[in-house]
Amino acid sequence: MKKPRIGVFKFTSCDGCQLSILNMEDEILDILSVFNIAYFREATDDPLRGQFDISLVEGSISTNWQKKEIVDIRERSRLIITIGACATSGGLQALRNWARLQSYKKYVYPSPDAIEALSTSTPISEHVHVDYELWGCPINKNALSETLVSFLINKKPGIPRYSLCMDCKQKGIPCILVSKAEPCLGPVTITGCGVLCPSFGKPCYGCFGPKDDANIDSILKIFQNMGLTQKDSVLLLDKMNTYAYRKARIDIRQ
Amino acid sequence: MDTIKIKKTSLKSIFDVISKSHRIIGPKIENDVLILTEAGFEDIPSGYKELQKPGQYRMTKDAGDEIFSFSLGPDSFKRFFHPPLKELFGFKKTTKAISANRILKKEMPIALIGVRACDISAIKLYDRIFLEGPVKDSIYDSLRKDALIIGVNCLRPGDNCFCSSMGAGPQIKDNFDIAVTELKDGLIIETGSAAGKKIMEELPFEKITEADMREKEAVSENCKRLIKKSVRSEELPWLIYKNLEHPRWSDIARRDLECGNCTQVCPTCFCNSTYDYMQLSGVVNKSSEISGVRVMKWDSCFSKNFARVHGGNFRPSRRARFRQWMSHKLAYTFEQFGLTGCVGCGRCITWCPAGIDITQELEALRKQ
Amino acid sequence: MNKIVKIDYLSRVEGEGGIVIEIKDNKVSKIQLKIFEAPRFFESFLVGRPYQDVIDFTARICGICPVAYQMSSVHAMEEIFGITVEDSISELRRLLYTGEWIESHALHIYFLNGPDFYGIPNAWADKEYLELAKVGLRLKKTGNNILTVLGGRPVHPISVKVGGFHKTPRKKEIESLLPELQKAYEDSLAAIKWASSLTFNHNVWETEYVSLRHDTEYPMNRGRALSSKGIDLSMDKFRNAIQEYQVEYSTALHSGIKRDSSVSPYFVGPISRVNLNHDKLPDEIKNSMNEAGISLPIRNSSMGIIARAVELAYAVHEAIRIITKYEEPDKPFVDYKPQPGQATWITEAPRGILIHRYSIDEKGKVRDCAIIPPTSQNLGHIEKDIYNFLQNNIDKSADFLKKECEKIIRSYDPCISCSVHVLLLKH
Amino acid sequence: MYDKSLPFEATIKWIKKESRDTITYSLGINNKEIHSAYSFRPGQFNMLYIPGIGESPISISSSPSDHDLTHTVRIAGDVTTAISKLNEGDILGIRGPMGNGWPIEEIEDRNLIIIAGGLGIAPLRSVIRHMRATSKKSKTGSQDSTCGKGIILYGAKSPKDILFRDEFPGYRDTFEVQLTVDKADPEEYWRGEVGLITELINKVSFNPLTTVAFVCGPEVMMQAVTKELLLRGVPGEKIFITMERNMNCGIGICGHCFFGPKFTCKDGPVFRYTDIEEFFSIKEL
Ligand SMILES: Cc1cc2nc3c(=O)[nH]c(=O)nc-3n(C[C@H](O)[C@H](O)[C@H](O)COP(=O)(O)OP(=O)(O)OC[C@H]3O[C@@H](n4cnc5c(N)ncnc54)[C@H](O)[C@@H]3O)c2cc1C
Ligand code: SF4
Ligand code: SF4
Ligand code: SF4
Repeated sequence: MKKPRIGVFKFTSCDGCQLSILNMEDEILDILSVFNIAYFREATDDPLRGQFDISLVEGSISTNWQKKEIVDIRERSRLIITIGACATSGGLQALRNWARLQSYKKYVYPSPDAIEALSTSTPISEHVHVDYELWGCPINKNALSETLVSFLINKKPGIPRYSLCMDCKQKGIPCILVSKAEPCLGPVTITGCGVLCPSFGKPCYGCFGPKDDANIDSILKIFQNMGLTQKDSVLLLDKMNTYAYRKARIDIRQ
Repeated sequence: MDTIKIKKTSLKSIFDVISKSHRIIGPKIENDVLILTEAGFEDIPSGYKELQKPGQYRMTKDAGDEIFSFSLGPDSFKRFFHPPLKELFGFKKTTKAISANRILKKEMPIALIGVRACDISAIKLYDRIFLEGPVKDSIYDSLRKDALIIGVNCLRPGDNCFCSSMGAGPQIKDNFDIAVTELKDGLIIETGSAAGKKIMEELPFEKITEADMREKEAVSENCKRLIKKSVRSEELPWLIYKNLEHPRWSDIARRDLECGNCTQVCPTCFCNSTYDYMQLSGVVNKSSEISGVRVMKWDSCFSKNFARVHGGNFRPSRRARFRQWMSHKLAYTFEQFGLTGCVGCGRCITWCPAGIDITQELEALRKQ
Repeated sequence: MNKIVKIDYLSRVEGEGGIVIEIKDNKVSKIQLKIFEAPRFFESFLVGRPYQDVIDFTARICGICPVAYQMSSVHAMEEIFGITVEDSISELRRLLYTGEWIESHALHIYFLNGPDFYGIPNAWADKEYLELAKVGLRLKKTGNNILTVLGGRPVHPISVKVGGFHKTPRKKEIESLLPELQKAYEDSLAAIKWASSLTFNHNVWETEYVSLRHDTEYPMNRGRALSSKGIDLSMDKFRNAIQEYQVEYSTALHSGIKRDSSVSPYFVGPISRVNLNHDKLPDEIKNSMNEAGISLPIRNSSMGIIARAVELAYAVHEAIRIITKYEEPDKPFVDYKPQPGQATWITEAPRGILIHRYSIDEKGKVRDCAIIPPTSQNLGHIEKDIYNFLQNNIDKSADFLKKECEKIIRSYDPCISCSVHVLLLKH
Repeated sequence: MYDKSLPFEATIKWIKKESRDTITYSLGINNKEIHSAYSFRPGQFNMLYIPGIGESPISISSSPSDHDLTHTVRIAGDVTTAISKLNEGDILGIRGPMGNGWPIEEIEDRNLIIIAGGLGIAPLRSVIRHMRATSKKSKTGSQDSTCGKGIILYGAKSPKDILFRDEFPGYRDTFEVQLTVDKADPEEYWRGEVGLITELINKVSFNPLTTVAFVCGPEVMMQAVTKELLLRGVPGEKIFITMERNMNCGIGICGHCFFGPKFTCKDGPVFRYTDIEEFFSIKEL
């Protein structure tokens, strides 16, 4: 049987999610034995050629040429799986969506006109059909492994979409929101990271994005009851998944 | 039932006796929260007390030299009898055979120390669910069978407790091996099983007086008087059945985060999901052979996909999911198992980040 | 003779870039190192954010060296607030950094740069090389495991906090890393030997090496900025001694050292660090270097892989040292009060010095900031390196030149995603 | 007894394609002891298991008196698709039987009316075949078979979607059979009815007061049918319907299949209408 071809693509991002593939030290040889990694700039010289069974896409769309390129990738791919917050929800750089681009450019570059960038950073799914999304900044390698296993045996990946709190409680981690009144995004965030922050005594800052039906308005109210200003409580959501949390907030109002 | 009295200082000997045959799980403070874990006598957070409000929990130390001054943290026995993640069986499939092997680990049985009346009621329900259903859950059985339940009668209620309304406390009535009541100058030890009696026989006891027995009864009476919250349980389950379309459900849905915290801390919530877990190495070794494990993981009726079937979802709205939870607690369980599905421990109130209070929501259902 | 050498997409580097070279009449007329990594405007959206966000945000500039960003930013904040952390905390931070150095260097040595010396497109293309790659995986994993124990995960670890850590590891937990570190140490000494046995192009020219230098230790989180041409400045002053300039063909800013009226490129990274700090390496590693015939200073800029192997061994050695004498600190962090102010801090990222400067207002929010990643400091240097190489090989075929230029670039382990996030020039 | 929480092996003996997306599998239980201990009632189901993918509840479509143990599966999602890829001789996992099954004892001397929509015929086929088998027996035994002639009303999307189509002529000896389709295929000769199954109810004659009805199909269809039956005067106590819910454990310990206070898996899937009447109309329960 021919090995399924995998392509790894990058748009606007930090490369951390691609690196998470190379960080699967225990699995990478297994992956290579069943898949053909046919395109992966960060690790191999193989040129872009042909069709892909799975395209793993990192990064958000933030320039004009990327808009064209993602369409090309879609045409070459049986499945597009986005990896990470950038590709799945626009990433940290989506903060520009709520700012004035020109002032952003000016701030960073002395000759801003030479910089080509859209005023928005958007998830891949705003541009082409996406078959499956892996959340996280960065993605969790177990989730990627589950996704690849699922592809091989033909099922939907079994990745839960409920809140981080569920796993937080199951692991027996004391709730920092309730017991310390620190603003934790756990209740509106999908599980998947392994409950990292709360297990370090740190409130979740939402790097896995909103869970199903996340009740954003309610959590903001809770934060405000704890003494945060309206503005500061919204800042808590405006991080790596700012686009997705804001979208969830609109969705729930309907 | 036998009753003796021991010195407060002899409590340690209960630990010593039990630890010969059991792994002791007891209360301990970690990160300012009361948890249940492998613990020793010295871990008992004597003198500590929790301040609890809807969505709030603070540990304080102001209860003098009482041993069992504290009440309940987020953990309950369920973590130990029905673990959050359990391996049901390992599977292997080749073209011509399927095998499913369950390995019951032979570990030292556990002894739960400091179980309160509400949780003891919940254990009773769990036994019905997992042992007396159409199929006995052999994993639950293996963890539960030789476990010891060392109960403690509450000195004072937690701020969110309403066990008395649910008929689940504060006094321990049955389903225990040993029940401890803390008096001013000693501990009353009652036995509720042969195993409990055997332990008692090894304790250095003192004479018990009429006054001690009166004081013992007064402990629970006093505790009951201090309980702040209540529900009209005599109206259950009908209050729920009559109000399945009450507008209050939509109002709750606006506040409800659906994080599932309430279901995870609830000692009676048992919902779970089962799935096959495989690593890449379980698929790739020999192309026609696959292997992995089938696991059961705690889930919750708050998960959006919980009632999903192919082609639809029976509970797509948050309103419906919250209603499902509360109805199951306060109505359905009576019919399903003949026992209350809510033991009034108040954990769901404390650990709900949104501070949703089941007693108040129930009260709101009474009003049109 | 006229030639155009064009590499549309560089592979086996982090981020997206290419290069265009024009040769006219046997003279190099144009070198365009193209960075088309889309800009992310980090500095802009940091402005107005609470200072706590800076650590988590800047980490997202680079998935390969997030710890470097966390280290530069956390130290800058602590400098502003006047916080000194306990020794045990600084040691743990150093340990965290070794994790990143190990991971990043192993990745570069075995996966990005290594295949160049075997003429293969990737680390798994060749059965024999695959055995080396397996060593690389093992080493990478060790580095990642350090990061995971200390920070929860290798990419964007979550434990660093102003004043210390959110949580420090138990002694038992951290000691569990020792066996694999011992193995890694053996592997890394072998790596020094292997790396120095490779064949290199002769890329030697008079340049200026820049790194941190500290009195008592091989530089990571503290010290002064030193150069092989006599610069010895505090972090803050060094920041003012360099100047960035934008070139019209690139989204990245280049930087150089200001001297009189000219700005000249300088070189940061493992070669510079080894050259300026080899006296701080443990004797065992010095011996291994001698045995492998490494002569100091390393003047051939293609020999980055050797310097990385040396540092790989050093990082493993250092990790073992820190873990062995680790005592759990009483408190994972010190208490502090945020104060307005500004500071520059420099730490040694795997690829070289990473400069952060912040100014914080009364509300604890970022007033402005500047970040100068190592790769953008090296860009000018890379171009000059290529220029020199081409001048010496001008008669070779375009194909050959293309391959070799790619190799030169790769030997810097450039991080192009980082390089787009560059500084604010004072308004 | 064997442990119903562990799947056991079953070998596919034969496969029959019933329609575009529905396939019948005959399964043989491999383990001898389980094989002889295994017995079921019409209307019960098994959890079919494909290791690595998961389990699905699938009704037993054969009757206890049949030689073969069959399941009729419609390809829906992951598990059912995986089942559809299996061949004769392949092995799958099975747990069961689960659920209460149809209350055969309620039929006694009553008229039985079977109303099925789509795939709902699968668990009812078990009843049909059971009734035929027992009535045949009683015919040879004593002369006065107490069973009156039953009625089968069956609706499908189109003639092509009618399952077990070749079997219905045979059933006419014990049952009056009426088939209907939502839409007739122009290419195919179709003699049966076209229209909703509720309309069929009015076209057959039976004494509602002495009737017992077994209904299975999509939930909307069952809602409509029950309403119609009640209108006709069939007592609610004698209407039995099946509920479909997500099923995970099949043995009453996972909480997925609640329908109000009922566990669909162990209290159902067959319910007496009056037992669940109060919940039947509540949305999203
Ligand atoms: C009592 C009962 C009897 C049934 N009898 C039959 C039958 O005879 N023939 C037939 O083809 N179908 C029957 N079904 C429906 C069948 O179970 C679903 O179509 C099937 O589970 C879909 O699984 P899937 O993995 O293919 O779909 P997916 O959508 O991939 O579902 C994944 C998982 O979700 C759960 N699930 C999804 N849909 C359902 C559902 N409708 N009911 C219960 N769990 C579900 C299962 O655990 C399943 O493994 C019956 C359902 C019930 C409740
Ligand atoms: S999601 Fe996070 S880790 Fe992944 S590429 Fe984007 S910034 Fe990097
Ligand atoms: S700490 Fe955060 S994630 Fe954990 S239970 Fe509390 S709110 Fe949820
Ligand atoms: S706890 Fe939240 S912020 Fe932290 S790693 Fe997990 S998802 Fe990300």
